[in-house]
Amino acid sequence: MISLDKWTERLTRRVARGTSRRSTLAWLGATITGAAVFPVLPVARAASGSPHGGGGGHAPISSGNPQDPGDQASCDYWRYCAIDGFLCSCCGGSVSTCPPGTEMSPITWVGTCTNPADKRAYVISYNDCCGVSSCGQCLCNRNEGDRPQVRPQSNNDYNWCLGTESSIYNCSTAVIIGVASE
Amino acid sequence: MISLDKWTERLTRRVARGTSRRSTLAWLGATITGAAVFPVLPVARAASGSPHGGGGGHAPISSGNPQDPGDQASCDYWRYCAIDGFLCSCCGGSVSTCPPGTEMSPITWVGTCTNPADKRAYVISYNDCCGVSSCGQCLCNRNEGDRPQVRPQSNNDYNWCLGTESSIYNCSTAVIIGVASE
Amino acid sequence: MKSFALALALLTSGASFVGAAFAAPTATVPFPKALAEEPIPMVEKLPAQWPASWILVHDFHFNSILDGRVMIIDTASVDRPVRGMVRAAQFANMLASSSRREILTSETFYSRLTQGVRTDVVSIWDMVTLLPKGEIVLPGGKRQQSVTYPQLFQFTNGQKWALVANFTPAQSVSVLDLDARKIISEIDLPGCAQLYPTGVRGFSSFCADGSLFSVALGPDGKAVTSKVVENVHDIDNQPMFGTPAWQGQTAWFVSYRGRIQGFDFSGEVGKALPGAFDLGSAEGAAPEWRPGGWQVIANDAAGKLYVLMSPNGREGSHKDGGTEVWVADPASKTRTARIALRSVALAIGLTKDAKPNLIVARADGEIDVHDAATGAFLRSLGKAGGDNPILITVP
Amino acid sequence: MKSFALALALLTSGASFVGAAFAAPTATVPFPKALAEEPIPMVEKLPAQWPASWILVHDFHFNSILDGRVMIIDTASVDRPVRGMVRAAQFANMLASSSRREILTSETFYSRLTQGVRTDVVSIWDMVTLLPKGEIVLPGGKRQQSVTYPQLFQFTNGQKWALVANFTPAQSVSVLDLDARKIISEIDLPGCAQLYPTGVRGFSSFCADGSLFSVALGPDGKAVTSKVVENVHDIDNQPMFGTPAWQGQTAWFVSYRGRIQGFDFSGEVGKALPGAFDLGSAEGAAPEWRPGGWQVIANDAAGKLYVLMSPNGREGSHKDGGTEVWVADPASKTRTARIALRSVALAIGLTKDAKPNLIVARADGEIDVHDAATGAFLRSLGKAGGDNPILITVP
Repeated sequence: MISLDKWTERLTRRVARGTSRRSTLAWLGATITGAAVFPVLPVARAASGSPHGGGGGHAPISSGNPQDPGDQASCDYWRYCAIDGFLCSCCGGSVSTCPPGTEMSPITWVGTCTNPADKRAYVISYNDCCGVSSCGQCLCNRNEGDRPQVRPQSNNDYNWCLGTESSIYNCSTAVIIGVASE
Repeated sequence: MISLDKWTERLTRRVARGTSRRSTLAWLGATITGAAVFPVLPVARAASGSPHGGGGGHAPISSGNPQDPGDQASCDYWRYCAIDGFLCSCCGGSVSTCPPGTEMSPITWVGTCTNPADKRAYVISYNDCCGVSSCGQCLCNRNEGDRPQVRPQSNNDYNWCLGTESSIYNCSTAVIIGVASE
Repeated sequence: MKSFALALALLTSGASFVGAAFAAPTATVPFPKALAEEPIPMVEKLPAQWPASWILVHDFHFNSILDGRVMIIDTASVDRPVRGMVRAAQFANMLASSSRREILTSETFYSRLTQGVRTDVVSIWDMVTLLPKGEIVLPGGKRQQSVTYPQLFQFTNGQKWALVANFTPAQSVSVLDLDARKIISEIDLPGCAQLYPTGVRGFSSFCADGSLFSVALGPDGKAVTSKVVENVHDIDNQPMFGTPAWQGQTAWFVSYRGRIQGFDFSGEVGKALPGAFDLGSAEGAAPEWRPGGWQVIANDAAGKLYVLMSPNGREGSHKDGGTEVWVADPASKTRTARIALRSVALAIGLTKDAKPNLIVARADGEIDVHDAATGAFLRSLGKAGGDNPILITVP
Repeated sequence: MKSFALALALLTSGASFVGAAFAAPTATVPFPKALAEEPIPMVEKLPAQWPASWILVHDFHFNSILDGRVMIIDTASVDRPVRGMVRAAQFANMLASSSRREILTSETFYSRLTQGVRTDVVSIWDMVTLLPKGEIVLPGGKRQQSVTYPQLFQFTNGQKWALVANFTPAQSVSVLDLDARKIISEIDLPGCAQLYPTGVRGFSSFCADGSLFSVALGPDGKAVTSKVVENVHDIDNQPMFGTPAWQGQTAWFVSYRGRIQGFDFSGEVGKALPGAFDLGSAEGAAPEWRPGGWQVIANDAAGKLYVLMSPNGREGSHKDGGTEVWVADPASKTRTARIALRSVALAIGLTKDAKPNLIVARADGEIDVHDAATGAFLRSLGKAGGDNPILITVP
């Protein structure tokens, strides 16, 4: 059981690199609230419907790890429960890395998605990749836990290419940064 | 019967407005050669096929004049026998005018298309409209009489937004500037 | 250059007579005179007063967000729906003013398209020529960039001023004097978002703690008074879509669960109107009907409310788009009609004429026009709204 | 900003434990350890030496020409075909050099995206990081803008220099020293177009009178000698596609009517090779088979030629795209095979490995991979080439 303090402290440390104190603090605030406001929801089956985009008929991408199941090129993939944008998995990056030539945004917003394999609620950081124009591949929009812009750290409509050299948006990742509880 | 000299002289006069002497001369050169290199061709029926684009299911636009028949929102329309780009008819302009907010290029290339109603061979000037980004409506590409770039005035691959304040391409017109012969 | 052009002329003037030789004889045709030459150059203008059937549709242009556009559309015209387009670059916002005869776009540019020096600008476009009239540069690179919300860029002070939302994520508001072409003040807005013009000169914003924060501005654009009204927004259980339907200075909001709540922004302090009401339920839903889309609530001149509804309402469905439009009367607090759409839609709007039409921007990019009174489908305008039409503005 | 962030943290840190309370117990699940946290930030790099299966596809991006791109694609990977993208703004051209480990794009920018001050630039990108390494500004706003042709931007002098075609419509060539990051000379080219690197240091161009014009450059980039070879190009009756297939410094061109003509650009003066030959006819055409598409001829490492063919060949069909690829042996001057494609295609290319694959960019934007030897379809890479893939480059 990681205490919240320890966890946010580690986050701060990890993110501090290459980011201003200001955005680190904002990100810290975002992280805590982000983790807080999400009731833990099952990944909606309906999420495969066109309203969320369909990945544009992209061939499936598997993690190869039974504990991380599903197609990382599909809007249905468990980590994408609140993603909004092009999947970096289809753009030269991966579910947790940015494509070459881009810069990963240090500040972002955070969702909580349940892993159907281990039933844990993971805190997912939707870091945007910035400095290259719209990737155009695998557009998805899912909004479980998404709230109005009055709660920035819970809203996926902001362009989270903030604190980066360029605010031009290329694609979105879905990085595991912790477990909501153990 | 208009003599070629008279005709090009009139063109020069008309185009001179708002264009540099340099582009006027170029345009004059282009016009003469343009008119020259085109054998008079029937509008190919096959031109309706997807290779030329289909106007994106746009509702038909009629001139209302039986002597100027056909759908001005369709790549099949007789004046478009060598057009390459978005039809201004679908973009807020018309077959012979640019949409508001754009600037019509003074220098362009010229094709010869046969009017199926009066069987005359008209000299068509494909002036581009410039200064606004791609219109996105009614993309067409027909190439009757199109020749390699070694003959600029007979090639529709150049961005003819030349001599305009901005070279950004919005759409293409198909203006009657004369009759190849009477 | 000159010699080149003349060379070409000489090179081919001979050949041109060969070209002429190909021409068909005209004696046999029924049209004695050839079609007239057409003047060059020729550029269209728009009418000084746009007809009531004209709207503006924001194409977010996901495949090139930095090249977003606003399409100007005549909803009465099937064959010429597109009347022009205006640049709306990089998560831009747009304002249209019939009295100023101007369209304003708040935009962001980079010196190398995607990289280099950032410049934020409010661009001012003439509504007749659609040509740029001027711009106001916004220093600091802080203009808020989001999927376009109308309430990030608003008029106040009788359209003499504009308010621009900033987000770095530090939140603030820049106050612009449009005629002086300059920023006259900036107001910090920690923890609050979206701008609802309030009173004669001011605005309100919703805040993260569920309160409403109202600011009154002085003649110099600086804050004179401000007031917080607590607990007007249950963000967890009844979150409201940020974009309301405006009836004068009354704004009608709808929540993710379909509750209608009015706010009065006519005074110096925004106030929640008593008597929120629910749109209710209906058959044919799994699990339930909820508002869904990007611009889900609109109203007609008579004040009737129209809400875009999804039959698959659940947590997270609020941007999925809707298949019906429900009509409600805020006076009687009752639902008066249901309008079935032809396809999933993301945004709705209503023309302001006496016999209003319901304009529907579909998820597939098509624009449909319905009779607002009967709900009957009238016409499709095809892809006149561009690739991703997400907002409808009726000027 | 600081106070805001901390405020939020305080505001909700209590609530976060409520959030935790929702979490499912983990004692019952088969995975004792949770998935590990992943490092932030993390950005991919490309291998120093790209595999032979990697290509570059130019997405012309018609719906936003000012935002064109080059997609980097692994043709061996079905699940991860896209490896990255590089900016190619406004009728851009692209060069890739394995020896320089650089991608070069010649681009045009405006200070307000569509309007304002124009800047032409050659941008230099690192092939491993895809980050910009530098740029060379091209003054005068004369860089030629066309639907992308490879021969408008070429290397010479052992890839130490680049040649940029200019068109205003005055035609000229700018010679760039890539390491010194500067323009070293400009050569007028009245009446001639497209650049074919010639000899050690120089280029040739085809001219409007059907001749070939060759220029040899000195160490300073200035023209030393030039030579005109007359009547190598029958523009009216056998016009050649401007983009040839390169076998070393031999360029194989195909005409609109399917005649193959080789040119030797290894010496100081470009020369037409004797023995042009026709691809011949075949059944199933109406009216006849002709080359059709944007990049219609390519070759494999063994020197076999591949030509994209349309069954609806006629005047004006040369950009309509093709449904078959015909294979020809320039040595025996015979057609050796016909490969049926799955859909109309606009561009073809071949990987350079021993067992080459035929890469096909379809008019609908899909990228197909065929076995070049058997013609068999191997795999689809979906829309990896973006909206409008029109050129395939095998580095």
